[in-house]
Amino acid sequence: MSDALETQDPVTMLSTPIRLDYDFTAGVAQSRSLRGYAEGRFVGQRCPVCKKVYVPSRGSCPVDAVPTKEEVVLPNTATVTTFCVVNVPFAGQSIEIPYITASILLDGADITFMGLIQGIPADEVRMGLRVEAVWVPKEELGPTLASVKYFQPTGEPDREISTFREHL
Amino acid sequence: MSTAPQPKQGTRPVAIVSFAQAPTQRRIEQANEVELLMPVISEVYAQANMTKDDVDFVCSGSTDYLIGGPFSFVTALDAVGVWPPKRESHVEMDAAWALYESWVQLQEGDLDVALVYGFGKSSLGDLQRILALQLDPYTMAPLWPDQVSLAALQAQAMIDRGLATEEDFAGVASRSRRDAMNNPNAQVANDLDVATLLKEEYIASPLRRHCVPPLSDGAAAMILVAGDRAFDVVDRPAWITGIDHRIEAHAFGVRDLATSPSTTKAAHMAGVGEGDVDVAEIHAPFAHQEILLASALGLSSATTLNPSGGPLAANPLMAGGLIRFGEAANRIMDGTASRAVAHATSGPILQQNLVAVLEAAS
Amino acid sequence: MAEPTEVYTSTHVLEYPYSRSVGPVIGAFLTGLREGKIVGIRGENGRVIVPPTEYDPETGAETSGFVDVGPGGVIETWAWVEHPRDDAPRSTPFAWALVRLDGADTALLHVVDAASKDEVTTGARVTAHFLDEGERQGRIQDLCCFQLEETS
Amino acid sequence: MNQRCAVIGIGQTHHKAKREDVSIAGMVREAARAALDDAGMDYGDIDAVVIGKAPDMFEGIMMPEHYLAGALGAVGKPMLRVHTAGSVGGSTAIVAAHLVATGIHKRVLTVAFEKQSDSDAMWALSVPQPFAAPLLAGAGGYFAPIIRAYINRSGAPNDVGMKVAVKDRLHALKNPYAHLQLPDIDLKMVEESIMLWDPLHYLESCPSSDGAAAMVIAAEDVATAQEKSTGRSAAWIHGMAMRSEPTMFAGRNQINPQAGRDCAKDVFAQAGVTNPRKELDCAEVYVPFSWYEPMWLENLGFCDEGDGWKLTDSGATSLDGGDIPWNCSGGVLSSNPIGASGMLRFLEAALQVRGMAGEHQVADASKALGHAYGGGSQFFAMWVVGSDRPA
Repeated sequence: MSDALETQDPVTMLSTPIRLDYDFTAGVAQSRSLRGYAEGRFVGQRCPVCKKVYVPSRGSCPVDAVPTKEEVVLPNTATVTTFCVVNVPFAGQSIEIPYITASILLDGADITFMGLIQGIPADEVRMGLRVEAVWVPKEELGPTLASVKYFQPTGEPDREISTFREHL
Repeated sequence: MSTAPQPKQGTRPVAIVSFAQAPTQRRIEQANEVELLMPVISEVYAQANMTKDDVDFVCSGSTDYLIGGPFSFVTALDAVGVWPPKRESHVEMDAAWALYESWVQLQEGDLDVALVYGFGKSSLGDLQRILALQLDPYTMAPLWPDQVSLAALQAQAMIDRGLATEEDFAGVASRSRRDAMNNPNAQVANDLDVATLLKEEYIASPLRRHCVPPLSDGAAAMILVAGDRAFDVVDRPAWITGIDHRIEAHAFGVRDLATSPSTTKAAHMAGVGEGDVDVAEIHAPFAHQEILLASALGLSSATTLNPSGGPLAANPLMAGGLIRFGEAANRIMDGTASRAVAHATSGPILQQNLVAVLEAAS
Repeated sequence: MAEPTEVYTSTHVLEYPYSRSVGPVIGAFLTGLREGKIVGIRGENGRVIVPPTEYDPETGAETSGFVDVGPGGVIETWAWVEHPRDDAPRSTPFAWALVRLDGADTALLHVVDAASKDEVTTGARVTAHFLDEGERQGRIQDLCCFQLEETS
Repeated sequence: MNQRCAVIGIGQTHHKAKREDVSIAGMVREAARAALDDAGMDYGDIDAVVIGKAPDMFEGIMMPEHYLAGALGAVGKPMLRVHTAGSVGGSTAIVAAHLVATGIHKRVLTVAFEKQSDSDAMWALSVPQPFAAPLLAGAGGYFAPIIRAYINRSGAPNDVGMKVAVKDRLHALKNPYAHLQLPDIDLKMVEESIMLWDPLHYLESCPSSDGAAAMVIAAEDVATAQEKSTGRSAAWIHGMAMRSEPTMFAGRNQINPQAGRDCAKDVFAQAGVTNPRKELDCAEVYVPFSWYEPMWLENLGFCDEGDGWKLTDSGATSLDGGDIPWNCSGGVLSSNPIGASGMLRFLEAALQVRGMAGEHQVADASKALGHAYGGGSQFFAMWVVGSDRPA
């Protein structure tokens, strides 16, 4: 028999750090879309079947499962369709809490994406708020949505919620 | 008028009616997962003269660790267009098991058509390191054993048992690569004899470079149809007349590595030995495993093994097993075989094995 | 429509410091290693399983009764690595091996230290070689390798 | 379903923030062993094993079914591993049940687990991916804006979510397996907890748990025989359904997803349920954030669109006097071993109709819904179980 269990200080935990290195590729279609960010503009893609404009786009229409090759340059202006005040610290966070993340519907786009709202007190952010993108300085632009620093209010009147009910 | 043969398992005959795969490459940089899958899925629809609206059930096989992020199967769904909402499922296994889950679903009788697909890119990460994470996390994975060395343990056990020689391994590789010259989707195709191959150096003895599968990026898709409707799609559907899968113990030191009891059991359940086998597509990533598996499957020398070139010619992880089913089905559909065996494996050194018999209607 | 001049690629690191609770059975094995010995457990039919698990690996039945095994054993199968990978347990040529320790009924995956491939054979006797006491932490690496026994 | 089948064995672990006393296999076996004991069976009686869990990165084991094959007595048997994001526990049970309903197997063991304390759940889910949008807010940050839109659209008072949070934690006090045990829980406690993702307070969010769930699903003849030999009744499966839709597309209704509505319609049609609020005795529904109770009440057809919050507000979903108690076990808000959370919903529904739910039993429950969802509210799995054999 073994006396392994009779020790005063049995091993109960095991540390097994794991590191894996990857070399990603964005693929052709997504790279086209990402290049827009590197150039400081939003480039959406239109589905040839349903005609909806996707931004950001991974290169396909999720409904029709076809490549979205037609590019559409979209403006910097957008509407906040809904939002959340984030007050939770988590790993990898780069912004001071609390902050506002919002569903951003670019003018001319048919889907929203999450964006950061600044330049307005948290308790004044509202559904329907009109905002515009503020990009990082030109020398910091890259092929990533992180090229958009944040969105700030334009001062235009809010959009009626009923006009964007289809878009959260 | 042909009638669908009665399957050994289940009650409803199910057939493979179309199959497509992306030409396998070492690194497909031009396409993300969705771009890799979209043309393949379009092609299986085109072959079957169907659209996504004809599909009643969708099932895929993939693993998050190849891409290094959670939920890779979720974004891949953009290549399928599951709208209006569909019955859909995913196995974190080779897509051959997605085929199995689809076959089970089709037994229910209230749905007739399933789309199965799998995808995997080995080029994004260090595959040897990634696959070490399949091992027992307490006593094996911390040593980071690579899968070539683990496979070599099995090959050595075969040699010690007198079941095969290094010349035999080279023979499998030589034949596979020569056959691959007729396969436009293969990645490694050449005409090198055994003597030439035996001059290569060992990666982990007794395995030389030619005994080891290439690193591959790839994807494959397939359509299954239940019942006589399959005859409306294709003249010679590849009927799944028997299918079964089994798993073995995980610890290598518990198993007899020179045998594959899970394959033998699955083959028995699938009825492999109940008739002549014209063609077998065997998911043997390492050369010695073809010899081991052909024996475990109970195949005779009359069976043509891996006419596609097999995994030694192209080995996209998570799609590789499904491709064996597709290649075997193609031999039925094109009339060169009337009874074929398809085999898929999952896990370290053949831990889990799936076997099916595919037949043409008589 | 302009085709892109480039496809964007990017490196990506997936890294977590996993910290695993091991439970009483694997815990006993790791505790044993820290003390410079190897512990197995009895499974169904009394056979001794190494490394020990809470279950008989072939039937799922509960296991019970720790047993000291080794430090000697026999190579059941092996694979010589002439050019070790960066993450291999040894930086010089070595063999991976399944070693059945004296008193055990199953084999353990580990490495065999040898000067050359010619020295390693199936059936060869080996002995466990541990890190020095102060370096052992209760992990599989505490058993740093197996060494071939001198043959007379 | 081609053949009748039933749940005859149920097991789960005590769910905790960190199970420091077991290995992963040890933890999973606790649930499996309990389910087998309940069924009057051993590993050797089982024909096949179906296992599910959420992303492999939680534990850092790729395709852990291989490592767990021996632990679950699967050697020599078929073993399947399902992964459908948060709905996986439900999907896994359904895949297992199909193996029996189609007559392929007679006795299937199905298991789901998560031991996320081995890593850190938040980390494993928030791996920043190259080229993806920068991650701003975690899981709550994804769902909170949708909840805000629901509140706006339905005109619900702001405290409905907090009422769900209190109700489910009161239920959890009656369930010894539940992770969160908050004897002093009340509206004030929820309101005073930190507002993590406005409009969601800390106590309106699910915890992160280690835990496992298991069931034995058997064919009719086996179930009948085991009912006799164990003296414990079976939970008969009256319907099961799965539906998926894409994560993001133009015009997607994220508040009331079509896939959820279609899935509910399908499962209720199979079970012959035309009015779920009236005809079901209780429901175990995947509610990881409080407001998903009123949202799913509408999505699943327990009431008209816009009225879900009224049911919650009126106490209809409470075990204490409600006519359609939801999440009597305490729900996901009280225990959340992610990969197992969906199976726990399915399992708790079965416990109820077997009359084995102990202190959180609904009197004379004879028909119940088990529900799971995952991804961006896009994957749905549901079953209806009953104490009677289906027609």
